[in-house]
Amino acid sequence: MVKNSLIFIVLIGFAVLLADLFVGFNGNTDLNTLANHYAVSGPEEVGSANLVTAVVVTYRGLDTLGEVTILFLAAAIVSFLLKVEAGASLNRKLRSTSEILDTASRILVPVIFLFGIYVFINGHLSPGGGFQGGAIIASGLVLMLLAQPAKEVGHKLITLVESISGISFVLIGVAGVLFAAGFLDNKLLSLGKFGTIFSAGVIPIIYIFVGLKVGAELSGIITNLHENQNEA
Amino acid sequence: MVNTLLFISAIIILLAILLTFYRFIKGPTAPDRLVAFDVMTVSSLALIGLIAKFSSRIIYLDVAIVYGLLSFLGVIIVSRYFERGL
Amino acid sequence: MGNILEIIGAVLVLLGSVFLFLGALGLVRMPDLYNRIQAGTKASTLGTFLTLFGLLLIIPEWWGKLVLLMTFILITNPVSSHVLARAAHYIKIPLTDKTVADLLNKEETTYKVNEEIKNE
Amino acid sequence: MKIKNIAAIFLILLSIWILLNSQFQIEVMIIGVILSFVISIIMGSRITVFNELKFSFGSVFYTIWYLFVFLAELVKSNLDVARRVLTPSLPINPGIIKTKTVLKSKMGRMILANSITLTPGTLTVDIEDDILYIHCIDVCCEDIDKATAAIVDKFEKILVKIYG
Repeated sequence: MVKNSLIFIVLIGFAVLLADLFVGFNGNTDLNTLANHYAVSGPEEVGSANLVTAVVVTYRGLDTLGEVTILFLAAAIVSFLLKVEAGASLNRKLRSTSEILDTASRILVPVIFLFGIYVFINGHLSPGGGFQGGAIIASGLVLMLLAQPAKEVGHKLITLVESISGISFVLIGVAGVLFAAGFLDNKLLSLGKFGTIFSAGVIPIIYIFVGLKVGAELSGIITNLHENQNEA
Repeated sequence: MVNTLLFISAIIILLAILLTFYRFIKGPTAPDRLVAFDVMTVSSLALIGLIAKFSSRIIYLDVAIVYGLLSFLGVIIVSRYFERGL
Repeated sequence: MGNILEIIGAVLVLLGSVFLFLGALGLVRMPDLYNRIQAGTKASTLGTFLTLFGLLLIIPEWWGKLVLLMTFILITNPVSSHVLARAAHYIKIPLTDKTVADLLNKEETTYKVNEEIKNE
Repeated sequence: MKIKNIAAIFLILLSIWILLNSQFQIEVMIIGVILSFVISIIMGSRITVFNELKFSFGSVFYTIWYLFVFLAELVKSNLDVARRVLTPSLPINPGIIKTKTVLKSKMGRMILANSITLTPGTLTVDIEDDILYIHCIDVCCEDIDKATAAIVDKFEKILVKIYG
């Protein structure tokens, strides 16, 4: 009884806290000068329907390159620390998966991959983008490993995708120096019609590479962690 | 008329989520909490749909899809952890 | 015509939310884990399904994503509750005292060595 | 044999792409076709569940018929649970029982198990080859044949025509 009333008190406390936040919230409707600049001139200069994407890929494109590099370093360090000897496979005793989960995962994994790709291809039109799409692709890989723990995942394919997309990202940036106004410049391709899938210059292409790279890096981390859970 | 009905439904769903929260805190075992979490997230999907209607933005449905995907994965990961299948 | 559809949709949404509420009530009232899973899964599946279907009638332009979401819930929700029930039975979460039969033999489903999984 | 599998995955992915975008511009379609093709080629060797599918006029008809049966059972099951939850004395009589299925294909068994989970008072706890262990809120009979007749048969007789 004491426990029940305690639970109720905690619940009511939560409600009071959240209600206070809710009542006290009045959204800041005026933009400051910087935000105003992006909001007004962003669509014309960049041609992206999603302003956040315009800031992330064009105005702050170098930062994105840095973030991808940090993620790459993290993946490289994880795979360095958790190095598996060649030929050593899993020697844990696992409970087998139920047949239903196995079948369901086989149907769902390609669907999740497709959805991840949808998220980063439409990064300049709708919420999401390279990082989110990459994370969704990696979660599809998690489902695959959950259903079939003993399956081998191709490290070579992951590394290949990762390197190619990283190099292409930098090459597009360099092409911006050669053929347009500067490194990672957006006007390398024409801006296209606002709001369609082929618009916003090179943003979709950069986001495809960012998404593939992030997905490959996270998948690499997950497979490395998975293969190193040997029973001591 | 329509909006009033939708608003009432949103409040009922909120009450339902509050009830599942009770089970979530009380337990008594970890799988009980996991069931509560599962029901809570699936109810939130309906709530996200209603919020998308209120603010008439279809992009919230993308959020709902990702949320449903993550809750499905979360429940399966934790259950596989319980039965030592991870 | 559109107006009637909207009202039917709103009533469906309301019905769905009532089912969600009943499911949550079942989650609180049922005596053991397995009965809670039963009440929770069925009610949350149908409740969310009806709510999204009602929205589909109110805003027909959103059909694509709503249909996708409904199919997704119909496939994943029973799978996740099955996996959870299987795990719970394996780690011997007790059934309620009212239980009349338990024919699932626990000794049959012991650990399987990975080699067996590999030769699928 | 293999082409049928890849074609099925391709069609499913393409229809999901159309549902996601819900617009029929030519560029979107081209991207969708390319993407679905690449994914279905890459994943085709892993996913073999569609090999057992039978494409025919009859299977389409039975799929629609199955959906109707299933939705009716879903509504019935919710009313049943609601009645039990709202009764103050909580009339339940739970237990785990065995049933048997004749379905051979993995896909058919998954749909059967999911349908059982979503219908009145039953929840699939475990599956071993053709034995399904089912948790019932209201145990009707502990005998395996009677339980099969009560729970499994109404779905199985339709599914057997689609998946064999």
